[in-house]
Amino acid sequence: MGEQRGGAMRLTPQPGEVIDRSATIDFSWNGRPFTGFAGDTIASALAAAGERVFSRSLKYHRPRGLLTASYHDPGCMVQVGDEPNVRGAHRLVSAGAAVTSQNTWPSLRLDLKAVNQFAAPVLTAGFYYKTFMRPRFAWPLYEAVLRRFVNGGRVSRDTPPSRQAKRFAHPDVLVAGGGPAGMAAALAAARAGASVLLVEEELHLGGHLRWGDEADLAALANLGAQVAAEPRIEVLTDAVVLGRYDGNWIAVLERRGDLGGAEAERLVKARAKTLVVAPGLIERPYVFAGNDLPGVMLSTAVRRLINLYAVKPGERAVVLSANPEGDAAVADLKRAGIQVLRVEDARLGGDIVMAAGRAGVRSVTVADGSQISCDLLVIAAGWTAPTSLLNMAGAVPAYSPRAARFLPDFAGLPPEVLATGGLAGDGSLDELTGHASAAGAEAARRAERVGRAWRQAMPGNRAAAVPAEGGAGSTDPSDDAKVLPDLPVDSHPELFAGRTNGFVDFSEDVTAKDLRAAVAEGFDSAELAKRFTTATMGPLQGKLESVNAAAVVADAIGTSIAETGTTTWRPPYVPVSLGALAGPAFEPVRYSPMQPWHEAHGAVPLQAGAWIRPDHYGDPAAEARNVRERVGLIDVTPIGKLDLRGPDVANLLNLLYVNKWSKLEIGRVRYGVMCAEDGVVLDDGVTGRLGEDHYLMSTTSSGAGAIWEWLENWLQTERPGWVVHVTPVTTAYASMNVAGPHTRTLMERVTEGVDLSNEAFPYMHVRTGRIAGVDDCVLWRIGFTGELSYELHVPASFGLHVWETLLDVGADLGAAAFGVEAQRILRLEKGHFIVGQDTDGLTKGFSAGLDWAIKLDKADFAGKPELAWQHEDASGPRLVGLQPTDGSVVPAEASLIMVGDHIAGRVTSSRMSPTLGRSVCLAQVEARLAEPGTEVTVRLPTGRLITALVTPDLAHVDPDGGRMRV
Amino acid sequence: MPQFANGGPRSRRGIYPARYSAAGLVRRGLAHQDWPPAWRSQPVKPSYDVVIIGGGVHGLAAAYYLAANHGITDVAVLDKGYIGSGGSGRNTAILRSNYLTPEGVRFYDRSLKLYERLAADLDYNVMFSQRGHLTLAHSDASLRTMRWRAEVNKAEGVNSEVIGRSEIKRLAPFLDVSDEARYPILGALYHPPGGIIRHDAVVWGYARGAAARGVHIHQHAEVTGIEVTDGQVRAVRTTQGDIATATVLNATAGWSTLISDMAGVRLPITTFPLQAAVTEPVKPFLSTVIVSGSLHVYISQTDRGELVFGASVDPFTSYSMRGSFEFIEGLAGHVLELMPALSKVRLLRQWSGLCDMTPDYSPIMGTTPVAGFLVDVGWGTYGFKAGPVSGEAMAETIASGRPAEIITAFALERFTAGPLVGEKGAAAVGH
Amino acid sequence: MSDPLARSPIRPPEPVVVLSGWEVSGRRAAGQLTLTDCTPLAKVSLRADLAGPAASEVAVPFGRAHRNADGVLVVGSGPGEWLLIGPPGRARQIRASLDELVGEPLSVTDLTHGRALIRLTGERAADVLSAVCGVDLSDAVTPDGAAFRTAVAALATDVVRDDVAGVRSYLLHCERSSGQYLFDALMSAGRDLGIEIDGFQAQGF
Amino acid sequence: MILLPCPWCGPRDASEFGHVGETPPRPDPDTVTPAQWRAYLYLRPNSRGWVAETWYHRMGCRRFIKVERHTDTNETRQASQRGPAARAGAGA
Repeated sequence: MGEQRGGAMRLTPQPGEVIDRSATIDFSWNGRPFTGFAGDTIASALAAAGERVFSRSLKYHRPRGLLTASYHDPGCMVQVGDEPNVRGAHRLVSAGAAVTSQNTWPSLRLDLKAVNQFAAPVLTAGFYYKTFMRPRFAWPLYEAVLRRFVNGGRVSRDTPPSRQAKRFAHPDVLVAGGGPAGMAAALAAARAGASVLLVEEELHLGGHLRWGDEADLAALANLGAQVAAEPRIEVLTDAVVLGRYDGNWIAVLERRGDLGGAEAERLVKARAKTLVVAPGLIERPYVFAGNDLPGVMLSTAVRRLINLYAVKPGERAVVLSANPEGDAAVADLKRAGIQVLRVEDARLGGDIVMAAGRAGVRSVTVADGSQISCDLLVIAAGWTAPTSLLNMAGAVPAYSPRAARFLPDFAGLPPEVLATGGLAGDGSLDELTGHASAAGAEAARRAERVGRAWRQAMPGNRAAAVPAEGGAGSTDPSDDAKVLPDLPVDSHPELFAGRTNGFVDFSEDVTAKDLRAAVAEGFDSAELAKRFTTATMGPLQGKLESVNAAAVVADAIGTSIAETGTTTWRPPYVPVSLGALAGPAFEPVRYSPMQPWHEAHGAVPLQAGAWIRPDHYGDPAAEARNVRERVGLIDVTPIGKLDLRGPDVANLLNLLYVNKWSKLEIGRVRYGVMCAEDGVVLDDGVTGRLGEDHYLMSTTSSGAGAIWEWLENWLQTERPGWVVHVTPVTTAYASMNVAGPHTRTLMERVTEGVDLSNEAFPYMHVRTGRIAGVDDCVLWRIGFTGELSYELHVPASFGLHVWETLLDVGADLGAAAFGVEAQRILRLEKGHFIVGQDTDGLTKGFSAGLDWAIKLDKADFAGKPELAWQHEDASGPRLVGLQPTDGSVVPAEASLIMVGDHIAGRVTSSRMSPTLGRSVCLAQVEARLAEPGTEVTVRLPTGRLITALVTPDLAHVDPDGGRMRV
Repeated sequence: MPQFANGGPRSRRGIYPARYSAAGLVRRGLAHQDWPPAWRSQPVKPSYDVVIIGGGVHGLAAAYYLAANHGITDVAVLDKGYIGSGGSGRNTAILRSNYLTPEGVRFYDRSLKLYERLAADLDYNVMFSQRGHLTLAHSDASLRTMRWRAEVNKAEGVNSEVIGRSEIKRLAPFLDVSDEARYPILGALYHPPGGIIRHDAVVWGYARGAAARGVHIHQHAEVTGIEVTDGQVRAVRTTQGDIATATVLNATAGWSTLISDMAGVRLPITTFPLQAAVTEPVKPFLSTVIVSGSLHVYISQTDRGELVFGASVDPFTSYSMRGSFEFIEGLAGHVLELMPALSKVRLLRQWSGLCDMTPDYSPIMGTTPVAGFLVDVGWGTYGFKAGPVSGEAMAETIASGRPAEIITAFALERFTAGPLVGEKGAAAVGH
Repeated sequence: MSDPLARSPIRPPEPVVVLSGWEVSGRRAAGQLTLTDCTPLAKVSLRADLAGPAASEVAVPFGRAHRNADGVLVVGSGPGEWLLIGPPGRARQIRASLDELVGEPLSVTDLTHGRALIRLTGERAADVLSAVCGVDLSDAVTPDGAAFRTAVAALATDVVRDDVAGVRSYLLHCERSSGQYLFDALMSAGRDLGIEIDGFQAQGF
Repeated sequence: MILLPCPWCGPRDASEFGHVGETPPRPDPDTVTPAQWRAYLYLRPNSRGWVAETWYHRMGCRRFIKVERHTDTNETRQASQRGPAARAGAGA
């Protein structure tokens, strides 16, 4: 046969071929130009051009060619552009693709590391555990060499970020596998009224029918037409079920074989009411010397190449056949004009002893000892059941010696999972599709029951406002579940490892001999042998090699495959790109209404949880000074705000704050601290009483969400009798703190309906009124900064208007914005602690200096017992003010307080005070060091030791608080 | 204090069935001669001086040091599966000692020191790769915690320092240290002695060393009951027969409360799955261990080229080890937050282990109200790091009858008498 | 001192016009799949005993939404929790009508400025939403008039199926400061389907 | 993603909920001993098998609900009796 268009090995058109001969595609392979047809995979295009070697193996760098000619082919993992580890026998050729081989040095053809094969006797499994350890300091050098042998592609720092959208689906029935059984199951389910998602791993529906004979192709055409005509079926081809997770949560990966990388992959997450598992079977290799040589192929590989891609796999073939599929391969070979020199029929004792050759098969030794020279050895030794999804559903398949493969444990399957097709048994096409139709119909029936129960549980569909005791009824679909008939199981010769030593795991270069040696060393179980030899740990995850490995291990131990079992199938079923897995980043971000102003005025952003806040506008020290000397505005919108209403609010406040709340008058605000049940400081803030049964509570910004839940938790579970409505209003108000000596002057210019005089509106009081023309504003007179200040809570939509107005009318007073950093400085000067910075996960109330607040005479409050005991034994550290003797030194936060070698505390907050012109700190110290005037030693990060004095107050500036009461 | 049979420590030389070496590899390789078993399985004896429940790194190390340091060799190690089938074979094999509290730092530093000489001690290459460990800080708060840890570490003589972006970029060029990141990297705690190790090798090395000294290792022997009378342990019931003993060490993870319940000892532990995943191999590009507490992810690249990813425990308690899809979704998202260029790398396999979480993120070690029933439990997500020192300390505790000094902070009593261990002080995940 | 101007957390694309005191976009979409910032609509929350007198007065169960005589959309947004949505500027009126309810302690809170409100409309609206929302959006499970709170793009969001003239439409109601985030997430989820921004029209409600 | 049968909202993805777990009753703070109180803070049954536990439907109805879950398989079912669920304990 002469040179064919589309490659030397290209055959004349085949009835089932999937290539489009009218469209050629140019790409490069290791820098050389190649041409394929549309529909060609990278491997089929290269094979058509006569290429036989696609990669080098991990340890011995042996040449490797096509073995399965499918996605799972270990022989042709290639690099495409910046994408590593591309499945060359699945990925379609694309115009201009730069395809290169991996793990070759310096080149695929001449690979110097191939010398390793001669060291094979030494490089036995686990050899590295036994050497490279002396001298100890030499290991890093050895390690560097080992890392060179990594068998994988390259990543590039230039790869652009790529995160693909995902979608949720809610099919009644999800069918995993689009072969004849999967198609039949989908049709039956849809005709029973179910919505069906039909997922097929290959590029086309049809499974093995695609490379079958005329009858197969006719059956495929028929099934395909029916599926296409069924509106309730959504078909996903080149898509694969990655896993079946708890709750029948099915992850599906959609691929687009013509594209590369993450761009080509999207996730569908399906809450399937029932799952039908119909993946068919994977053809299993056979272990013998030379079984990894290019030219040794499985029967399905040969049939794919000939029938789908019209590629001639070789010229002169020897075949080992143990099943009808092997016999069919022989027919295909003959039809393709390939000489079949010998068919070894395993059913009649035929066998392959070994294959020989260098860059590919040159000769094969068969059972009778005769040696046949050939360039193609076709293996049809049996099948592996891809039971991954069944294992994930909790059913452990059992080995059947008769079938020479594992079969599903139908009884162990949960009712929402069914299995059919070749995975479930053998039989004629009609028997298989018949079983599948029954499975599909049953799946639809069970799905209908589940769906009905779920719909009935929806509140909109419930009669009563309050769910009945026990809520909606059972969603267990197993009630009167029909049991499916069994499929026949044909007997099949048990062919795993032959009489010579060959590769069990092609990706990991693990031989039968390695496994036997592992067992001899004591690694006498499937899992231990796997871990020791790394068999089944490569990119195929055992799909080709696990059963052969189990067989070899069982033989070495002297037990049976059934007893040994295989290693666990772990998800995902096929590798999935991180880009597809990640999907778009859903990380909510929160902005205050004044954000546009902040951005326009050069605010340096600070991330505080989900909030983006202004850290400062250029000079935090100046911002702080402006507050002390004139008037400043800070955006404090993130402060948590909870609207509390109901007759029991006061009770709730008494229960959750450590201090007393029963006597808070209307129009007053009070500072409060909450502790958890273990006595540890949880949160703090002020709460104001706006009306008889109406309060507004503020929390820390970071604590807003947690405190809301904390309140609900107590109300719903501990005090269900109380009537309190908690409405989160954190962002209903734009909050701003106006602070500084000129504050009142400024506020008087914009406030209507509130007398701002100190007498009418004293410190720690609350009023509501109209600010800058905006009604329903809440004014709190409090002083976190230690200055005269009002905290304004303005209906959020008008926040920007009020903010700009204040700065506008206050310009002559020096009104200027200040950021979080300036506020940190101001509050530190004032000695106000920050929960989570000056306190930590172990700081109980008294350690935070809350002796004045904690009222142990209250009947009950959260954390009371722990605080009572802490009060008794005076345990735990103390929070103190600290003043370095040398005021020019600002100890880094977390600098340690040392007593000799003993750590006796740490600096929790530290800044240079613009007001005092010296450093000011807060610190947690052991109680014995807490006395005012105590001199302590602080160890700076540099190791330098300095001294500091414990101050009489936490406050460094205006300890008596005169400035904020004016 | 219990009495133990068998003589004092024996010299390590001569005990091993076969010394491992390159020369040995060549000799046996060319002679096509198998290595002798690293351990042998024997029938379960009716009684042992010490019964250790759990054939992971903790249990096997305890057995090894009982024999090697104290000459106590009438010891049985029981595992319901194969050795190393629990947390020891499921963790991400990261080692570090940069903890927050002095007691924690001292403890893990001792473990690291033992790990450094383990290959030589055990004549087994455990492939400890001290490639450095980076804990990233994405907020002022976590940066403050990193400084806190660094200061405590330095005070305890452990190499640990807060570094800035340029240094981070130099150590891990694939990291996105720009301001554009959703969670910008503000700095990191750099811990040069940290690294990764071959976890299975540690298990096998200890098993081989213990077996060589006479310890019996019983795999697939599940404990079904513990007999306690008059507040003293008498026997352990297993699927391979009953064992009379006066000393039992609970060195399990995942099932530690179930085992302790058998002895009538309640533990302040809840069990959570901890999941991990590995990618297909790619050529080496990452030489340090990367941890982000805020993003709950840690990343390292093995000598096989695989990226190993870990995270914090699952959001709810469970004994299920089937794993969840949302875990790998979130994981991938966080990995790409840190290293956006990895979007085309494919995740190959995910798995889970079980973690016993305590209220203060610290283990529970030592004696219990039941005489002869000792615990080495509550290891959360950091048990593997502590394997050697825990084995050493529990062996000393068993041999002397008194809790070893280095574990006194981890006593069970702290949950009733207080105080808790300060690791809770900054309850950020860090692995 | 300038007159107060109300602003939505979602920045309006040009052209920007002022409508009943709100800064909104005057943009008009040409296509059939649209996203509209409806934040200017009045939003009032009612909290009461889920089986008390107020509940029977309001007469909309948790999980359902329906328009009352004055054209106010009453949403059963939670157990003992209702959300009332009306035309811009009607908040006081709605509050007044609720304050009339007596016989038990109530919370009536004007959340007009505290929440963002977005409308997603089009035959393929469900395809957009199903990219960011895990709830089954089929007619069998969430028909027109269904109301549910769930995670939309990882954000707690009240979703109301509120078809417009027979065309599938969803109202999405979230806490104000995340409004821009939710809007952007829906825009990117709909990009492949050709989603367009349509400006707010008061009479459109 | 397991599915939790929320008695208020119907079945929902577990990611919408916060797990609170098995919750012991809160002792009387005035008569409690340290041992009893710390048992309430720290000791949980950590049961294996079907457990009745509390979840908070954070993204939905915002109720603390009771659900039964099998801690080996993560199967879930409606709790035999609806709340009030017991409290979360320290820190929530």
